[in-house]
Amino acid sequence: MDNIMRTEVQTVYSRPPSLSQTPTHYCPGCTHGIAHRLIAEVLDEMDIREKTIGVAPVGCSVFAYNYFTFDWVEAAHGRAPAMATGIKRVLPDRFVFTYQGDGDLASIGMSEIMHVAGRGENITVIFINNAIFGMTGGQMAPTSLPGQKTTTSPNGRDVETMGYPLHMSEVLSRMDGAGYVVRRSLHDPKNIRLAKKAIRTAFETQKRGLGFSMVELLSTCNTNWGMTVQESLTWLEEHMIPMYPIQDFKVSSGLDGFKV
Amino acid sequence: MDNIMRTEVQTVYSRPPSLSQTPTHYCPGCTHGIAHRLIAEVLDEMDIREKTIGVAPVGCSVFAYNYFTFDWVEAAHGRAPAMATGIKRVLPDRFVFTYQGDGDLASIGMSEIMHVAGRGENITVIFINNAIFGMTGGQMAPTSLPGQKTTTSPNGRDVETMGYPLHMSEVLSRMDGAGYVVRRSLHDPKNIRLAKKAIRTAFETQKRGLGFSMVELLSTCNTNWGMTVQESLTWLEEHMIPMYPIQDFKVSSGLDGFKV
Amino acid sequence: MQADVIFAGFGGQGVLFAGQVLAFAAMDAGHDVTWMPSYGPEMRGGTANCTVVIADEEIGSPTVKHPKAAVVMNLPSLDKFEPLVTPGGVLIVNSSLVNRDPARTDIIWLMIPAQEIAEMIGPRRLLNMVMLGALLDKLPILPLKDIKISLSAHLPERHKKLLKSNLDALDQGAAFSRGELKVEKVTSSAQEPTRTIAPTSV
Amino acid sequence: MQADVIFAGFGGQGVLFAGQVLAFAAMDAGHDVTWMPSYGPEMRGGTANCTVVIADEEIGSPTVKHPKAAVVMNLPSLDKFEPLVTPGGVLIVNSSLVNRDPARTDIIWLMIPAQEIAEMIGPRRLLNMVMLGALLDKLPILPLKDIKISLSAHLPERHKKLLKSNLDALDQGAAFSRGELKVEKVTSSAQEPTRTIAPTSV
Amino acid sequence: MPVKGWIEVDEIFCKGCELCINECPQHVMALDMERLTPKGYHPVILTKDGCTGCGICAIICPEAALSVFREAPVKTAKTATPVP
Amino acid sequence: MPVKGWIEVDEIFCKGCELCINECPQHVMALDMERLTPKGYHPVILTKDGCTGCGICAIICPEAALSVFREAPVKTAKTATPVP
Amino acid sequence: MAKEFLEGNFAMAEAAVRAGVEAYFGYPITPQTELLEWMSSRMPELKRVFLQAESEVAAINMVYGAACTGSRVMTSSSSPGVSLMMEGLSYIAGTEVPMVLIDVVRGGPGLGNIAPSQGDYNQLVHGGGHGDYHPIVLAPASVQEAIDLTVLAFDLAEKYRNICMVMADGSIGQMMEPAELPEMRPLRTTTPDWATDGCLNRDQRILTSILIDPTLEEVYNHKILNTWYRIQANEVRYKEYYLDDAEFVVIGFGTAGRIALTAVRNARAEGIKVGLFRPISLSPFPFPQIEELVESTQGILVTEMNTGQMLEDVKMAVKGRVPIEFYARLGGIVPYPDEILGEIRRLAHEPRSPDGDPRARWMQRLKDGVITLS
Amino acid sequence: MAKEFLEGNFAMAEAAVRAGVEAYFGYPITPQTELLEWMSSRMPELKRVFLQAESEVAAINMVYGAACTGSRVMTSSSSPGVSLMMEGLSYIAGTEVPMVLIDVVRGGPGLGNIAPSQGDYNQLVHGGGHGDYHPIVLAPASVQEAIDLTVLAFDLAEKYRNICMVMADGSIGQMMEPAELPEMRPLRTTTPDWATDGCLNRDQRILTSILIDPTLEEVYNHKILNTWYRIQANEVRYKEYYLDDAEFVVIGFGTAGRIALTAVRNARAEGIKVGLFRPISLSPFPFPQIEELVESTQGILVTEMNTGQMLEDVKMAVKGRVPIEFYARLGGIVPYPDEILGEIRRLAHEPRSPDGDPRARWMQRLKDGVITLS
Ligand SMILES: Cc1ncc(C[n+]2csc(CCOP(=O)(O)OP(=O)(O)O)c2C)c(N)n1
Ligand SMILES: Cc1ncc(C[n+]2csc(CCOP(=O)(O)OP(=O)(O)O)c2C)c(N)n1
Ligand code: SF4
Ligand code: SF4
Ligand code: SF4
Ligand code: SF4
Ligand code: SF4
Ligand code: SF4
Ligand SMILES: [Mg+2]
Ligand SMILES: [Mg+2]
Repeated sequence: MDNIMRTEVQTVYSRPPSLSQTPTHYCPGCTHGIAHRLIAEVLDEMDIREKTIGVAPVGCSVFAYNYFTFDWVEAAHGRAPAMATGIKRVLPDRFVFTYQGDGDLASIGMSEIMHVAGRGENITVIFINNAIFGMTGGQMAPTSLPGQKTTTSPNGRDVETMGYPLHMSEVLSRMDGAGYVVRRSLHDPKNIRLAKKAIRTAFETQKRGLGFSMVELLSTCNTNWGMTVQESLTWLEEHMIPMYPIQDFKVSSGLDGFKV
Repeated sequence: MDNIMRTEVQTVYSRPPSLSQTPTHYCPGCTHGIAHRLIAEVLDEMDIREKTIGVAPVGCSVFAYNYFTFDWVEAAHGRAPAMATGIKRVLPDRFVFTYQGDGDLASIGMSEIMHVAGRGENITVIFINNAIFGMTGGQMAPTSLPGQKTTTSPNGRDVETMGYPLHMSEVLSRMDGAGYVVRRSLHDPKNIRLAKKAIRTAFETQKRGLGFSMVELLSTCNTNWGMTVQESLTWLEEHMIPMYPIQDFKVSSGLDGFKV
Repeated sequence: MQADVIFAGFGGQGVLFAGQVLAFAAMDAGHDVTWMPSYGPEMRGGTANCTVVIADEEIGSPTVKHPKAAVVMNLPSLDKFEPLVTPGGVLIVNSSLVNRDPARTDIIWLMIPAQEIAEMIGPRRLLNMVMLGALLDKLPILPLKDIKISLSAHLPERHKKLLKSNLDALDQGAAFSRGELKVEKVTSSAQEPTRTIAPTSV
Repeated sequence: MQADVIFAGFGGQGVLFAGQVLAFAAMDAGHDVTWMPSYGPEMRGGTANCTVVIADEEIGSPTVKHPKAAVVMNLPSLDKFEPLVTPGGVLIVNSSLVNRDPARTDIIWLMIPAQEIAEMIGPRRLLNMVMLGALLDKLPILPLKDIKISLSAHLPERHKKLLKSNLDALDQGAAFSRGELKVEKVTSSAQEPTRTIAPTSV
Repeated sequence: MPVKGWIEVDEIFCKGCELCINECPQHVMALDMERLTPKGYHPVILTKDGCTGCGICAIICPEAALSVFREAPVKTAKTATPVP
Repeated sequence: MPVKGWIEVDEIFCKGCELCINECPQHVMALDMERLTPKGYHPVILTKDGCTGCGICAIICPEAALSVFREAPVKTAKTATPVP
Repeated sequence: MAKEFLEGNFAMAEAAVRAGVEAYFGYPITPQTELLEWMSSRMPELKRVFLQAESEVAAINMVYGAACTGSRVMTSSSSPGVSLMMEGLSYIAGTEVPMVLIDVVRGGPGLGNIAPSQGDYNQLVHGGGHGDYHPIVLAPASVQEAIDLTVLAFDLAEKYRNICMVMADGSIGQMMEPAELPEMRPLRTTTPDWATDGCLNRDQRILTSILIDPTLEEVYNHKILNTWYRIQANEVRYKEYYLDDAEFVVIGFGTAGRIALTAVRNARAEGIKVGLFRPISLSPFPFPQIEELVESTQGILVTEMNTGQMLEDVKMAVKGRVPIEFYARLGGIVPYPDEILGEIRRLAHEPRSPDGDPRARWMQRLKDGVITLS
Repeated sequence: MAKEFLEGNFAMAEAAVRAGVEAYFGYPITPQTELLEWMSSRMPELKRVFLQAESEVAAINMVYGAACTGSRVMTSSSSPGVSLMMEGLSYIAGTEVPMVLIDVVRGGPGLGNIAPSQGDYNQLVHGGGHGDYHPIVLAPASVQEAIDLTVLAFDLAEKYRNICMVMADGSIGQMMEPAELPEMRPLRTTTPDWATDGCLNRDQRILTSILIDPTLEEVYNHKILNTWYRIQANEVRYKEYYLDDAEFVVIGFGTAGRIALTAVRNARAEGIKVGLFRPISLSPFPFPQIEELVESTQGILVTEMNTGQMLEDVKMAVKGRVPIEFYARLGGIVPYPDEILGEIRRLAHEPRSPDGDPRARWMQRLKDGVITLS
């Protein structure tokens, strides 16, 4: 038997069409970029790029809209969920998502995020928790860890006077309007794969009209954490995950049987 | 044996000194007044009237300050927790409490209440949940029940479009800064007694520096519910309690052994 | 024509609606008309009043300091508005709740036990129509029948079953004013506000 | 005396600090002085510059369009500021990252391989002091020794161990300017920005 | 032997809401339809004997309009505390 | 028989963050210290044979700077999908 | 449509509905709650969007989002609630998306009270949010005008891609008058070419208020300033009464203006040749028209329900060329025509000077007891 | 104290500390973050209160609460953050509690950018929150002035129980200059007689902004207006340069003003008799001083880093009696002295008229390419 094996070139990965040709402004190694890529991949796989409207936050990802090829609006700091509500209510058949940092979502935007969850607003939220205000140069966020040094907690976050880390996924998943609320991490390929599945499921939640969906993504900020890129991944894994466990907090029964 | 029993007049109840001599403006039978009375009784029993500063909300209880004999400030709608924070931080040895309705606390004031809880701000919150915006004439509150008719949900609250009732005690008790979070009701003497004990415990929490304390009080609004006073008590018992169970959601271990 | 009437009393006495009925009728009769409410500073059980201005040209002010007529349903309103009615004007007083006669001599006034008359016809809250009927007798800005037609047209659906008694109340008020109806004032002294008003909202 | 100098380059090249050192020294020498930063619109790795104005009366504008001198650390800054230096002024160019000579003939300019000189002394980031040294040679607004005293006084505590090399860098820059130091330019072509700047914050 | 109790109603405060009436375990309270408070409400009164001074009416009164007293054997007398 | 794979680096995007280098299971990646991208970074390159086209580098790349290809037996060839 | 007897709040709500508003987001506040309440039943009935937002901050940002899709969209509130919208309004101005805001103004500052006031003039017309931008502000003086201006507000907002506000003092919101509602317009069928509604068959669109490069922000500022000049040129609105032979002019807007009308008539009856100029567009303000008035006028009386916020604009137009006097009621008090009549008499009969500060003179009269407030 | 080389943001923070500020509440925003960051380490060190609030809305209401206790208290922010404080500021004005706000202004509207601007003039000076009230607004033009005015702000706020703001354009916040910090003042030892700090041994006190009875609200409005007149009479601040023999006057505040100073000097060097008038208190605005200037002036050039917001106030003072020209850079751009020098030359040498709209002329010059922006 002549065993000649014919081969062919396969594309294992190429830049998804939902990403634009603009290089990001993120610091090298910042995992914001990974989150962007995953969103783009999911929208392309679902073939909903042309039906999607993104809502950018104020934070390092303020220019997120430059890095995608679909429609975006840019919200006031913390108000992306309200803006998304306005869009989704008038265009219920579009996919509307917000992309928000922890300062944006958990500090100034607390009210808006709580209420979209409470109302079961049929939008998706991608929540980048990097335990810091990245854009403004490293101030304490509500998600900063106890003892974490930031420019506004120069001696480390003292929970007695500066408050305790907020667990947004835990809290939001308690709202009756929540359809899908999970936490994932971006610090290694395995977790990135899981993060992508979660984003896919979140958009599926929206597609099925199951209410509020959110994927919290643990993310790094090597610049403001004052670390190398590699150190920041390790710090995330060793310090953030124990505080913010990777977990499914709410999965609507309407997703039963959905597999990514 | 000559059994002559001498008797003496005992005062079982009299108006507590912390209440002023001003009649309230509340509708007859409104349970706001009961909450006022309980606060006054507790402050007098603890003998802290002269060390207490109340923060009034915008809502039917906007004039609460007229009905007490200690210092009060009047906050912007929903911002009482922030104002209380400002006061407590500069006067940490005073007792500072807010008195807030459900519109004030759970609608517009969501962010402020979440963050004082998250920070473990050492203040006490008396939260009057009457499932409606009383003062402005009966609009839907975040706490209105599914199907409840209000002037902005004329066909009854449709949870799909108007959102789900918010369970503030449940949510706030999840914040790490919470020292004491319980729900009580004002619809009958037994529950009123329990409510008073809870208020006493909440102020004890503050006294001991155990962080954020809140007593949610289920309350009636016969006027805007469109009921008689008696009907409103029944409605509370039959409809609100199943949705908002009377329960202790968080009791700090620092209160172990504290008995009222 | 230019006429301005203030209706004043406790919230819940139908003060505002009485003014609206007059305004409706004026509009239906082709006049320009404004209706402007005003609430006292008290939080509840407080006073409320409304001013109705009727004219044949574009109305300027919807408020007047010195109205042609005042319809007052309680003592504070009498105290407040008696001095303000223009000389020659009309003052209708709900004697069921007011123990004193007006002191003015340069105006036409009427003490009418509106509550008792109302209770003869039906629920006490018809008192506002009784007083309106009396007003129109003393100040015939519009024929009573026009008022009745407008009332029939504008009475909210859910109150339609009370239409007949409302019309009766208008008639009886007018009749009392004409001296055709004698009524004993039965309720004693104190003023009894109604109790359905929520706090002023801020 | 009135002198104004612009320091420009990529963020991270020590542009802002070089200006501050000059400003410190001017202040210590009893002059009035302003230091005003400006950041390019790029989010990171972008340009930054600062303007130092030194004078003996209350300084008006902390910005100047046409500075007496410019110290440029990369090509975009050369492109931008070469045309702006006042005639007779001074332009110091970091030849380590810039491949072309200035074209102006009415100013004094110097191409200095500041990066290579810095690396002779210590870390590459001393290049800002090298260039400052050269500037002060070409435009002697202040004696180099005053600059050194001020640098010693104002260098942040955590950098004190680098004081000596900073002083050396100043000297070597001046020496190069005086033609006393010959250095081979080794780094090739492309510009290499530093990478430590977070996005512009909004 | 039932304890003898009684109440005092401060008519400045009472709004005749009837909450106390409905809760009184002895059913000895009612509105006084003959009288009006300065604010125009019918105030509550004790309509018959039998008040035990249990204080329940005061516990529910939203206006703190009620004071409650009772006659009690001297040996158990404590300093009056306003705690129902 | 190991699959033969390779990557393409789009130097417009690569920032030389080294995330891919650290994750590559075959340890075949490194920064090219000889070259700078237009933005001034050293780009990543394949430094030796052994790339399996596993795509892990692309999964972690924050800049979507990498395309990954592999040579595979024809019978298993699918339409190329950009899903790692 | 026949005239109906309508309350202002209701009338503005229904006017917006008939003008084709597709989405309403708002939060209850007296004295505009009836507007929101009417929307809560009316909009769902028409399968349009009504949402009671959790706050005014959320409401304005929901409006912002919906406006970005090219939908006709509005909110309404009263003074404290409007203050909470300032950041959102500045963003909207920075993005050039059209929207309508109705402010039913009440007594302030702070929580103040719920009685009618014109105390938000400066906030709406001059200040408000951060940065350079100019909303259109229309001030109705009757229920009919409230209807007409509400409809107009949508048209102007869309024509200029600008914020358009209706400033209704509390009386306009709560009074009733015969008025005619417009026909129901058909809903918008096209989408503007800037709207972010999903990029089906077209390129990406972005709506943002960031221009991180100041040179671009400067260009944007020039652009919206030019729009503002176009608006100034085309959209000034006002109403004149008895001005033909007037020696004196009263200037007032909204309720203060219509009350002044009665005073003017009464003064005419006394033989005083006085007219009324009532600005309808407060922004753009009728500067040229008032400048022109100055030519033929011996004195101006400005009357407002605030401490003289529009007075400043009148002074700007008058440039000290004729005497101005000022009269105001504050904090929720609506003046009577008699009070204004008294001021007209004073203006006509007492010595006048174009110098000095009309507001200071008014305060002095108050202090001296020349004016007694009732 | 000796002069140190200080950054504006830092200097204002430390000046507040030395003026005895007891509590700081704020939220990060560029370009004022360094101020907050300094407070975050400095205040706890001194056992005073620093709290990073969750938002500007929370920050201003924390300030409100702390101010009610009679404490010296402040916040700081930049444009969008200041917009979020408008409701709170109106409440504070309605309660007459003193507090200090520093606004380090950036390019707007909306998110805009982070470069220096003066676009919040109207918001701070004229509009802002709802209702009738007047904050004091001080505009430093140097780091030293930023220090001095910060200290003064606390004193004025307390003297008049009024809001006092420091409006520092972004350049003032970020530039460095030699400046002298004041000595550390001892902290307040007494409590004002209106403070709600617990009623130990005294009667109850209430601090509120509600006056539900309009007649009382009217009285309150009169009261704070009278305070405002006292402030106007006593607290006008400005600086004059080369005005003695000036035929022309440049008017500009903050950074625009100091840049103009260089232009003025250069123009003098060319023989143009020009001076500079730099308002320091923007509110109260130096109206009388500018009115007086008009007497001796042939022309005025107003220069700002906004679209002419202060220009309106200058026009108000000038009343059309001398020609005014206008020049501005917008959206985060700081002008060069040369640009202003060019405008001074034009003013001195070209035909002038007191009529027309200076801003429109400036826009026309831009359109015509007479002005080229660099
Ligand atoms: C109203 C307002 N307040 C403050 C800011 C300043 N600001 C911009 S981004 C930011 C925090 C960003 O942190 P986060 O949301 O965690 O995003 P990251 O940069 O970490 O991704 C702040 C405070 C602003 N732009 N607007
Ligand atoms: C900023 C602002 N928005 C809205 C209002 C109007 N308002 C006053 S009270 C209130 C709701 C009150 O409801 P709740 O807090 O439940 O108190 P209740 O009257 O039911 O006791 C509203 C919306 C306001 N005063 N300020
Ligand atoms: S500052 Fe932090 S979050 Fe922002 S781009 Fe850099 S690494 Fe990422
Ligand atoms: S409206 Fe409702 S909450 Fe308000 S006083 Fe009346 S019953 Fe109580
Ligand atoms: S509960 Fe109190 S207010 Fe109500 S009727 Fe009884 S005594 Fe009067
Ligand atoms: S004390 Fe007890 S028994 Fe007496 S009236 Fe009150 S509830 Fe009734
Ligand atoms: S992960 Fe991406 S950006 Fe980073 S070095 Fe690799 S290819 Fe370049
Ligand atoms: S595809 Fe796999 S083996 Fe090849 S370079 Fe990437 S990570 Fe390494
Ligand atoms: Mg973050
Ligand atoms: Mg409520």
